Amino acid sequence: MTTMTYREALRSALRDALLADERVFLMGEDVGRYGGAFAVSHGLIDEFGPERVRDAPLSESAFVGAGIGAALNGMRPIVEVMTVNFSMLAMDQILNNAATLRYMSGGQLNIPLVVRMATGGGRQLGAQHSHSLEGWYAHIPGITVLSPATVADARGMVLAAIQRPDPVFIFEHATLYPVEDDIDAQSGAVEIEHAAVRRRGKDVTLIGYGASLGKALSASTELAAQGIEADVIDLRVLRPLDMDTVLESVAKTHRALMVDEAWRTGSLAAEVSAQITERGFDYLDWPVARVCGAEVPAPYARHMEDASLPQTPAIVEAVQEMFA
Amino acid sequence: MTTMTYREALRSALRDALLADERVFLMGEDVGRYGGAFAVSHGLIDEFGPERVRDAPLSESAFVGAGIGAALNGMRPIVEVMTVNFSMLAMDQILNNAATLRYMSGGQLNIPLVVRMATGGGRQLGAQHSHSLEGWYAHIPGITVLSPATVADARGMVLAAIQRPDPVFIFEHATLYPVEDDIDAQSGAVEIEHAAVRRRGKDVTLIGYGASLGKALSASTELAAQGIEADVIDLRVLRPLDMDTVLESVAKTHRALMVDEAWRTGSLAAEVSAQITERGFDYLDWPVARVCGAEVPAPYARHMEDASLPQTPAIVEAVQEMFA
Amino acid sequence: MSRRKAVTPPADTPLEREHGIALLHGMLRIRRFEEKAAELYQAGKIRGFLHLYIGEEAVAVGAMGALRPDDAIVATYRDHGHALARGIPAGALMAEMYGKANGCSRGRGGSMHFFDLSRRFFGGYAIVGGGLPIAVGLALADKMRGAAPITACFFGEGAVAEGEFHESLNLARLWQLPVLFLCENNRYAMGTALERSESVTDLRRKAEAYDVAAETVDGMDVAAVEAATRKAVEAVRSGGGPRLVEFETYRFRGHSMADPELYRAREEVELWKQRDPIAAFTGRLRERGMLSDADLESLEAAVAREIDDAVAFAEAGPWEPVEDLAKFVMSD
Amino acid sequence: MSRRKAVTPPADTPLEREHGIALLHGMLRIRRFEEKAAELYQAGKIRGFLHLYIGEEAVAVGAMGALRPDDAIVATYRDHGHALARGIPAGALMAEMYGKANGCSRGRGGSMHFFDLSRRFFGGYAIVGGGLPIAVGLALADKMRGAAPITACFFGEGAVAEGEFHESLNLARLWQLPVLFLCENNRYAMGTALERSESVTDLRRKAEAYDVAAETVDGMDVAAVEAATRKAVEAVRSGGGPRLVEFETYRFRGHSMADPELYRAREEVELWKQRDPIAAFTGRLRERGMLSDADLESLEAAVAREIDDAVAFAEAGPWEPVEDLAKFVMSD
Ligand SMILES: Cc1ncc(C[n+]2csc(CCOP(=O)(O)OP(=O)(O)O)c2C)c(N)n1
Ligand SMILES: Cc1ncc(C[n+]2csc(CCOP(=O)(O)OP(=O)(O)O)c2C)c(N)n1
Ligand SMILES: [Mg+2]
Ligand SMILES: [Mg+2]
Repeated sequence: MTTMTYREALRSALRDALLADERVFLMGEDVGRYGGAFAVSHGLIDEFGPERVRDAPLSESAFVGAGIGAALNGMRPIVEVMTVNFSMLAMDQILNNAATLRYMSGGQLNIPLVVRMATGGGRQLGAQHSHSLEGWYAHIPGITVLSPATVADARGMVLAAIQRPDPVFIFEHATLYPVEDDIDAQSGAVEIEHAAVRRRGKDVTLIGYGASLGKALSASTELAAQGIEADVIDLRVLRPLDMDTVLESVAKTHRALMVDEAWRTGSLAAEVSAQITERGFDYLDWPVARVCGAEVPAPYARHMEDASLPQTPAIVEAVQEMFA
Repeated sequence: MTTMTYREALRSALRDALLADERVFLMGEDVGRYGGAFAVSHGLIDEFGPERVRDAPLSESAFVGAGIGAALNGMRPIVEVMTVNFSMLAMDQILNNAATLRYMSGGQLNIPLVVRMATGGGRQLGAQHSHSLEGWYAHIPGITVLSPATVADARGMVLAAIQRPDPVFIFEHATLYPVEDDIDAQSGAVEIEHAAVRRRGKDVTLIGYGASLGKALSASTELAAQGIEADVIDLRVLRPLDMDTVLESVAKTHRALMVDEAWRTGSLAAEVSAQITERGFDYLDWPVARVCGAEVPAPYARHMEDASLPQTPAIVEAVQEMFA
Repeated sequence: MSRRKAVTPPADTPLEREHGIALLHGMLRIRRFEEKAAELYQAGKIRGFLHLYIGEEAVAVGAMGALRPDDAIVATYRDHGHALARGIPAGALMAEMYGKANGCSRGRGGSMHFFDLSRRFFGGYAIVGGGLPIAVGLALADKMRGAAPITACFFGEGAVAEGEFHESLNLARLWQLPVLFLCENNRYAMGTALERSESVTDLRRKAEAYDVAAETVDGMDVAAVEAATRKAVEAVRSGGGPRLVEFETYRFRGHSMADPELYRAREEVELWKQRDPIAAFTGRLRERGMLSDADLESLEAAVAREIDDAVAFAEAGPWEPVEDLAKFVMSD
Repeated sequence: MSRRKAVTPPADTPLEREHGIALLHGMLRIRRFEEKAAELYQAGKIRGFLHLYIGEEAVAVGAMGALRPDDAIVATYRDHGHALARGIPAGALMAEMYGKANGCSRGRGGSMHFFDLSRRFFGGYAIVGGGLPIAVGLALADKMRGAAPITACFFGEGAVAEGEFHESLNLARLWQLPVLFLCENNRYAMGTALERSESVTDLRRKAEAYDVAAETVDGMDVAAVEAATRKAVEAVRSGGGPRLVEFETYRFRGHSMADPELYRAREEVELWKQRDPIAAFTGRLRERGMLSDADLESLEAAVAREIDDAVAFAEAGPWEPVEDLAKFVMSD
């Protein structure tokens, strides 16, 4: 076991992928000479050269599309879109090409493409740089959507994604990059089919992913002090959702709450809530609760942004209400 | 009262808006000389000239952005994006500019912009031309999202939207354009705050919007023949949702089902379901049901596309199950 | 007819009889195939959007003739001509338009989305401009592997206004990728004339902004198309980076079957029809004594048989079982 | 320093003393304001992203001097210079970066999103290229009303690769709109040098592809910037359609406060610093006998006071009440 940051875990996985397979290459804005906007690919250009760690111009649509094309033609591109905020410029390529070509071609084509991007708010970057739009991606058939919340998943999910024959989108919450944890530096791909229970309890099911997992966990600690034991579930895979794991927990706890940084209306939390009710109505002693982002463009000021994002006290309060 | 198609109702509203206010102009691909891809603006260029019925090049991002800019600077643009499928190319302008500028500027700017687009499947146009993505739009704070399902709303919603100080997005289901109905040709703006109960019943609440309203209504007729009386609600306004009207109905019926053409995971139907459960848990005798689009890129073949979209029999069946 | 630009005069390649007949045959196949498709559309056998290529046949036939089987092709929603010229059997295409399981995309694509991986036909793209980045990526893969194939990317002049054109041409030249951009300038994007969609209508000037060599060719002359494309293909294949060829052409029919054609004068269409690429090339072959009435008859007969067979193949094809609706969303 | 292109030689406008001092004052305000901002960032008073304009002051000051109060301005996330040069009070800007309610965007925007409608400052845009279509629309409104104002749109050379650059320039020229595109070519987009982002690095050739007249100006020479902008503004205002001016400049600091600057040599930075626009212009005024030591001291003192006042204004400013979180999402 070694200690690594989430950032380093990603980097080690990218490096291993580049070492293991000649067809793998990285492409994106500033992945090379700059070292990556979040320093994830720092140093890789020196080791693998500018062909395989390929700086792209500010042309999101073209380089994401080029990733799709290269994947169609035998390569294994790992494209970095820097942040989800800029991925709107590539949304046409993602929605209309990456997600459809296999289907539209009657199964002839396939696209072993990995797209990574940072997501989320909490860094006072304002309304254009703080989106949590992975929920939109989770709506799209034809792609897999991952959200590593731990250092182990950061490494293992990249290694798993690169083996997939179809497009995989990895959302890295920008506040997680500096987080440290112990990890087996040689560990390989992790499974990317299931949610994970990160803490076991019997009274309530807290569901999160990415950075909201941490908030759910810290709420669970506070709740435990009050005698409420929470199951804490890390969704991990946002598409396809592993609702079995969630429902198994709710069958036991009879209460569920999802934490989601995204705007509440139309959030992934809505889907999770709807599915819990559809499949687990009789388990429920209380309606599924959601603690989500406020429905405002992200404000810059610290106190305003804090108020716009789900915070631990709000989670604790919502759970307390269930037991009032 | 005169009889008009949905298409004509839209056209009459556009014409009235152009006549009433010099600041109003239409802009989009083929709105002028071609007469509109769906013939909605047919003839308007002859009456108002190419400056006010302005054909734009294939540049969705630029002309949607230009609509925002013109609205910022005192005009009242009505932009047509032809179909929601192409609006992905303008998503950055919509999400990051139209929806944020008022907020980011601390209330200094406002954007009286109307954007119209066709949406939906059912016309065998395949995976790139059949999206139902209005649910994504309904996720975005800072904009209003409308979905006229009737001839009267087609006209009245355009007239209402043009009076708004903030961006309004109007989604016109492409299968509705030829639908006829009686309408007062002089009727003005309709209110755009509430859902409408389109049929009254006591046993179950069916919720739809746009083209799915028609499917809910035809299901309700079949159900009535079986002795099940449905309240049928037309959401009309997809953002902000009028859940009061929905909950009032569910308080009476104790059962609800939403029909939504969009892919099920992450659909607007998920949000409606989650909110009904959150606010009306104690009303419910049965979990809120959803009849949604299958999670596949839209296939071309008729029988396959039919199977991928919500159809009346599936709605009837889902309701029957609630009473089994 | 609007004023014509100076186009590169056709290289006067000596035309072999056999080759000439093959070119004519290629164009006739497209023409008759589409005439039949239009008929079947009226009859409700084909649905969705149908974009006819009639009038533009010289472009697909001439250009495709200059490409190798291992080159990659990217086309648009107006893809019947490209698919036929590439050698996808007419039956598989007709069946696709019927929505049958024996269609080239198993009925999932329809007219706008023909695919045939075995022929490296990477599909018809229906979002205008959406195929260009894909082509760049296909070429990037070849370049990174040091492989010889190039990628040919067809698109309409309307696509030139899209941001993806700009981004793709820049990327292709910046990375010196083996892509051949083939612009089918039929003067209209739906009802929008080039003059109303571009401030600069000479598209070579666009290409220059990326340092991509470009030329404009008479797209109604199949031999000129072939010669120009061949030259460009050679330059691209030999590592010279991307090139662009613009073909001046015209669609004789509406944009799609729904087009009321309010935006152009009947006279303009008639003038262009006088330059019908098939009639013109037929005349040329005749003049040179390479084509007899009997030759033409037997060509037409062969084409008619091929189309009949294609329709029969489509009619006889099975429907994809509805249970397979979700098949191919992802790999198994 | 990389090879320099031929730039339009500065028009030799006679420089009035008062005006010269005003230009210098304008640049000094930006420099000192940003030095203070960097300090406050380290101190944690300012958060989020902070993109310094240091080294590029001549561009904002020279260009803004050529514009009228009723002209519209569109800027980028690197907008301190533009905002100050436009006359937004330093206090309102500093308070904005503090996130205070007396900030120019009520604390909702931060450093990247300054706004001041009263000065027709339509904001800093943080999606690269995202401001260009907005500028086109602002200008379209003026043109449709027959109004005299023009719109000036600042953007970095990195934005040129984005599709929105292409779409916006075309639209502006196609519709002959009164937009002035002002490209701040500081040679890098984050860590990506222009040579690695454009196949053609002479950006005038890009503009030509839309028939937009363009010139390149030494962006380290405030008088040259002003003269060139004035000429372009006149052309645009008189109905000549859009123009583009490229300013060759350089940022002396990292892209943002987080930049490790791995992508450029320290020597390159040092060479450019020798062309510091403030030092250069100070020297020029001195040479001409227009600036004494005392003048400079009193300028610096005035600027220092202004910055102190700005910080005090920001420090004293109230926090927007959290209950107003949703205020301004929509109009009431
Ligand atoms: C991004 C996008 N916008 C709009 C459309 C609708 N549309 C389909 S074809 C077309 C015109 C394209 O013209 P051009 O590129 O010249 O090709 P042509 O049809 O003439 O072959 C338009 C506007 C689309 N498919 N995609
Ligand atoms: C669409 C988009 N992609 C990426 C980014 C991240 N980013 C912010 S600034 C920048 C570089 C922009 O360079 P340039 O346009 O030259 O402006 P400069 O910073 O040099 O002033 C990048 C890549 C962004 N903000 N928007
Ligand atoms: Mg065309
Ligand atoms: Mg730059």
